[in-house]
Amino acid sequence: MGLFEEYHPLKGKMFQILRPDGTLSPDIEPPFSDPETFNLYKKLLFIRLADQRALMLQRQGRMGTYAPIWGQEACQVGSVYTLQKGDWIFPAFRELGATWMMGVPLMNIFLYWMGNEMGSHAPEGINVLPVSIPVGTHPLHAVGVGWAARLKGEKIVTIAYFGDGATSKGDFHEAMNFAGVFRTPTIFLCQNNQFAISVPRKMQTASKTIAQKAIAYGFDGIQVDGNDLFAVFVSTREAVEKARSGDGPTLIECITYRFGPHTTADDPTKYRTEEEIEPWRPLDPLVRLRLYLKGKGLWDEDVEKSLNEDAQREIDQVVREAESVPNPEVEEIFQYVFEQIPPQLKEQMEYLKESLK
Amino acid sequence: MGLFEEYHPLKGKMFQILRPDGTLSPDIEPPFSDPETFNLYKKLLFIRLADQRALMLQRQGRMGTYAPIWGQEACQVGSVYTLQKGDWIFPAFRELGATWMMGVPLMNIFLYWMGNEMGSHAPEGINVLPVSIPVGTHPLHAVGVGWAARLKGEKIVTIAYFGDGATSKGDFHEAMNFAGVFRTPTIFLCQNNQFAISVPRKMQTASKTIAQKAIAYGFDGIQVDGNDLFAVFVSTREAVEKARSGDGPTLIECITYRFGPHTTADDPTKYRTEEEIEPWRPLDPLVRLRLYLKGKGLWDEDVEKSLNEDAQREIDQVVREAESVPNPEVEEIFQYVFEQIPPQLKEQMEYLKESLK
Amino acid sequence: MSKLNMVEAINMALLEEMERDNRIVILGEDVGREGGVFRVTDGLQERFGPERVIDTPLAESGIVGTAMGMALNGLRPVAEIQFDGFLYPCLDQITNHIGRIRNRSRGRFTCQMVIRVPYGGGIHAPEHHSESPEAILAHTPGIKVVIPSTPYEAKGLLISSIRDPDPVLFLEPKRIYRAIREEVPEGDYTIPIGKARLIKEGKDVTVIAWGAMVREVFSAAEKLRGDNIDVEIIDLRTVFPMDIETIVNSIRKTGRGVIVHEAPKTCGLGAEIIAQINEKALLSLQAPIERVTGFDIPVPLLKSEHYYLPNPKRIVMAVKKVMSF
Amino acid sequence: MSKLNMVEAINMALLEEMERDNRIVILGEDVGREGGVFRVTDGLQERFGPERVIDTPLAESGIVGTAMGMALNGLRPVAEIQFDGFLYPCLDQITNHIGRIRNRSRGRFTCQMVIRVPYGGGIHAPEHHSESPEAILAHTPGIKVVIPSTPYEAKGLLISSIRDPDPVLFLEPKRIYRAIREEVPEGDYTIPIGKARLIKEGKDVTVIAWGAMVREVFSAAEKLRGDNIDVEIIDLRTVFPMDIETIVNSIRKTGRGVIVHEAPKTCGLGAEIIAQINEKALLSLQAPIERVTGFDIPVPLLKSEHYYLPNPKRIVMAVKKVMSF
Ligand SMILES: Cc1ncc(C[n+]2csc(CCOP(=O)(O)OP(=O)(O)O)c2C)c(N)n1
Ligand SMILES: Cc1ncc(C[n+]2csc(CCOP(=O)(O)OP(=O)(O)O)c2C)c(N)n1
Ligand SMILES: [Mg+2]
Ligand SMILES: [Mg+2]
Repeated sequence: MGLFEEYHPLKGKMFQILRPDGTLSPDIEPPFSDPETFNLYKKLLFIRLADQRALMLQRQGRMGTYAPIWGQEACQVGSVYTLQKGDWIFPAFRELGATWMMGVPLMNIFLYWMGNEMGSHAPEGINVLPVSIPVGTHPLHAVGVGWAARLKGEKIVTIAYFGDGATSKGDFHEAMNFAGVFRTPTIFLCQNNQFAISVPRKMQTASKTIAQKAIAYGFDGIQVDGNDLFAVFVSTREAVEKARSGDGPTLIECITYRFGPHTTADDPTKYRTEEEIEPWRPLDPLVRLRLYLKGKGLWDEDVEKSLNEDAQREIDQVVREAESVPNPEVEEIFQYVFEQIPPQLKEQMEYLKESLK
Repeated sequence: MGLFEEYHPLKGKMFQILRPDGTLSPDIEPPFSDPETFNLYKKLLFIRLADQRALMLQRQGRMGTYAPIWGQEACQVGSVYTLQKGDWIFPAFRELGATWMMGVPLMNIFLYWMGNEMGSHAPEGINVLPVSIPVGTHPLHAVGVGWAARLKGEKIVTIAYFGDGATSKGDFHEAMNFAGVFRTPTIFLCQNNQFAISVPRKMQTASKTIAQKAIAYGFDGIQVDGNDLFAVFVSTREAVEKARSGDGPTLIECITYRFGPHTTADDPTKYRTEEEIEPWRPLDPLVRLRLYLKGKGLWDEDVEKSLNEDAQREIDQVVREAESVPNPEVEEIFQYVFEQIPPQLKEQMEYLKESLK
Repeated sequence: MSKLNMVEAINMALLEEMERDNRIVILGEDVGREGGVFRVTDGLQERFGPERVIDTPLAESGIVGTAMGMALNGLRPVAEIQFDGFLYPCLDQITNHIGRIRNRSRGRFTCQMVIRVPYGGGIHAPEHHSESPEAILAHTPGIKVVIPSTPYEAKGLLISSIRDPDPVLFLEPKRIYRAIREEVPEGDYTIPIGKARLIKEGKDVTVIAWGAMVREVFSAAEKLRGDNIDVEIIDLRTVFPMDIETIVNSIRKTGRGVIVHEAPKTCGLGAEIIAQINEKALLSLQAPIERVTGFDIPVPLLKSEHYYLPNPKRIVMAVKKVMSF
Repeated sequence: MSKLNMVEAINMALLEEMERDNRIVILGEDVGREGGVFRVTDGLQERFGPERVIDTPLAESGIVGTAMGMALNGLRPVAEIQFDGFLYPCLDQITNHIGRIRNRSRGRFTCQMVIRVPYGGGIHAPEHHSESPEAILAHTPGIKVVIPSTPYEAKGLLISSIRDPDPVLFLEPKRIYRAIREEVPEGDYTIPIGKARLIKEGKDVTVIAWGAMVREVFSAAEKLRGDNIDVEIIDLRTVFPMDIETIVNSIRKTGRGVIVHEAPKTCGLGAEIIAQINEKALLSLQAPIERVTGFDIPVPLLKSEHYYLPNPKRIVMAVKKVMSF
């Protein structure tokens, strides 16, 4: 029995490998060697620290509104780690981790959140779309890119990242349905972080799981522990292999929790209490992986401290670079709307330049 | 075990009472007495003849584009027959039968298709919305009306009629999701007539049934034989009772077949062969009910002839009336846009009147 | 009487109207428990309960489409779309149903509802949080479009909108949600829909604006006073139906005009105002009407947003241009 | 060279381009097996197979949203929206993504695609089948909007649109799909996007139209010749970017103008054209520019449609009005 059959959404089981106490579920091998696991832990940590830094920069007025990923690191690292060169991802707005894992420099990511569109220009060859603010709209693009790949005979896969709230949108439905009909190599990766701003998961939809929504479109869905790096990786790998071999899309519901505010503009005390958060704390993806690595003798406070220092140094450097990028010239806002600036726009640009004198 | 449990969509069973040969499924009682059945047959027949007449009038240039319901009569009669005064229906554009069953005069219906908006003014107290052309958009209104009823403490139900194609639309998804979350007293009645214009059902979605789409929203779905008046009635009655007692929405997939063209503007030979249609002919809802009534000694060719003549006479009269309605005055197109005509519109109206002199 | 900002004034209007009329319900994303991302509906769920102040799933077409259904069945929904950029998913329901159901049914079904939308730029927000869709809405038959420019105005116009028998799009200039405080009386008062407000008389040039731009015009007028240019300021208030009379009367008097809006220039509301002036007061014109507007580009992110937004400097330039024509 | 109608000309353009460039795919409702409800894509699925001429599920946002994805990955999709009234569900994808992805990514991702839409009234169709959304599209940054008025024009403009590096909305005046036949050469030719067509020179008055209205203007001009009024006719061809130069030059010459469009008057494209003339040629105007347009109401059903649509009689009236001002 394949993974998706074993964890058919109506069976009510969540796929988990690494248990909260840092031990493994019985009869399941970890997908990574110890050095590889350690290496991935480093990435989780780096992402967490970069995320914290972004929050701090925002608080200091050095960055615009920012959407922190605190708690969702494993969803992003575990899923992107299954990809190959040439694959594509389609982030929503809470995907610093996934974006960076794909190879977009942190400097780009920070630049974007500082309010400079140039940050969204991913390096050539790295197929990461810019942040997509309108909730639930970008999975269609992931389907379209995957579909084009099929038509061209490219063996790539696409992952669309979105939240529990996004599943309520009409565009999510249309994307899922097209993916099912045209068997596109698309992974719908839902980070169910229990909230859409203030609206809790259970008020978002009456379906017991988000995974079972896949049944409406005739393809596989699975609920996995999104704070378990191993489970996210293994289930995504399965979906990616399936997609790459032409067997169509998969919906993966990662159960996770947003520890931080929705964005830096949000005050979560308006809609949730500390007590509600408490049970989630021990499920923290980093905590859990630390326990696992500690059990292997690969982690202790000293290791953590030195990883921390390395990461902070790297992040310091990125912040310096991002902050030294000069503000955009006025031409820039006109220059990329079309391949060539049409006469009206040119006129408007000239007028604006004049007015700035 | 309740009906919806017994026919859970993933069990792959279609609910049927009246078999194609006119006999009943074992162990199921017919829901109607013989006189009642006969009476309902009369309604099916009247609808079929009215539908044919509309087609003919269109061919003669006496009516605009028309969407025939030929083959779908049982879906509409069986479902509306479960309703009470105060309930609402939300037709798409292929619901002459449901609309008339609710008590909207055929004269209104013909007037509308002749291109006069006044036909869409249902009599007071009859809660039938006008034809809704944009596919899949009106189930939201059915949900909203039902939701308002809940909030007001009214015990009414709403039925939204739509096709297999409509299930692909984002608005269908949003309607289903809202209905699930707010447990609105809404029946989603899908007439799966195997086509959305030229696109066959199997290309519309990869899910095996449409009924199973309900799983994505946490409420019941059921697939029923839409050409079986009894099955449509019984399943809708179940859903209506459930809705009326506050237990939320149901999706009913009626398996049926559109024997006619999509609309009078359509040429179905472009996309389907006679051979494809053939197997559906014996499943015709009228044919089947005739066999049943014949078995009871209630139907023969003479009965049919006389029913036919009565109906045609009534329809003749309706056509005469509809055709004697004078064409709308110019004011009419401005008068109903707002409760009071705003100055701009008044100016435009005066100008138009001037130009018509 | 207390000095309120616009958020508080709108909140007061909602609260008072909901007490007066129990058919009114509020629905939208985060409007309940959270009290709205701008706190416009703060406290209302506590007061009226979750059946009248409803947190919905994240689906804008669903919000306005079900709200229309509620209106069909006699409720008076006030739907909130969280930000202007998320109005686009509703345009189908608004254009094809909400604005048409009265006409389609020849008056049998009507749709008394309000859609509130915080709109416009200037808050350093992410993409899609700074849009000005008023011209698109004005081009859409069957809906009214109202835009307040101060707290007092907001309360009176919202009450009128809620009581209006037709669907009203109520666009709230989020940039000045908290920027202006003024006296806002408790209790009932209405401001008629379809009437512009002549804020300041002046003899030299008419400047027309709405929403957050009115304040920019004020600053510009201050500056222009130093140059001895006497500006007449009109706050349009209602985008549709437009108060053409007030505009034309003013232009007949001053002979010169400037229109200020944040939306892209091409096919913005400014064009319609000019067309109306062309039609009704061409011979009064001493100079071409100037438009000070956003550009035909997406509103830039925060580092470049200042390039985009009309500001007093550009308004002064335009006024001087029409004065020296 | 054969005489073709517009349906055949568009079909020919699609066929030739698809042969030339195998990145082009067609997708939409009923475009494949059925060949389109207007037969515009007739025979193309037979020729190119169901992977290049694709029948999609019934979901307009899905069609344009996945088409955008295809374009991101190097295909050149030509999406069809079956009727104008069903463009509204796509406006979110068009406004918030398709028109923005180049700008948002500072050129890293682009979106070379065409969205074809049969548009406009006059075919006695049901509700939502007679809409003219060009002004809304012109107000939307990042997209081009093209409208042909004859078969020859349709072929050349569609080829240009398909080859254009930016997203193009291609609105096809369905009313004249089969009403005009003219010589349409086989093989490659393009008509530049952004250039209007001066169809007929005249000295008295400029009449500007596009799509199906061009033919109405012709009839009117015929009639006006009898009154010794010499009409200059401009076919706008591209709604955005608009060829303001051609318009302004003509108005400078004639001093009078009439604009004709089917869309509702308020905030229609006519307003923008007037605003441009106001800005660039006010002093040349001998009379207010007149607009002959649809009204601010839903397009009526067939019994009343004739009230709505601009016709030669109304155009003649308007021309006479500007001539006698
Ligand atoms: C279409 C749309 N509507 C509303 C918003 C405002 N908004 C931003 S994020 C958000 C909640 C999203 O919830 P979810 O999809 O669960 O993602 P999460 O924020 O939890 O990562 C909302 C309502 C938006 N960006 N887009
Ligand atoms: C939003 C929208 N897109 C396209 C159309 C054109 N159209 C009219 S009916 C139809 C097919 C509808 O199929 P289905 O929902 O199965 O209903 P049926 O016609 O079979 O009753 C299409 C594509 C439309 N009316 N609305
Ligand atoms: Mg969430
Ligand atoms: Mg169908």
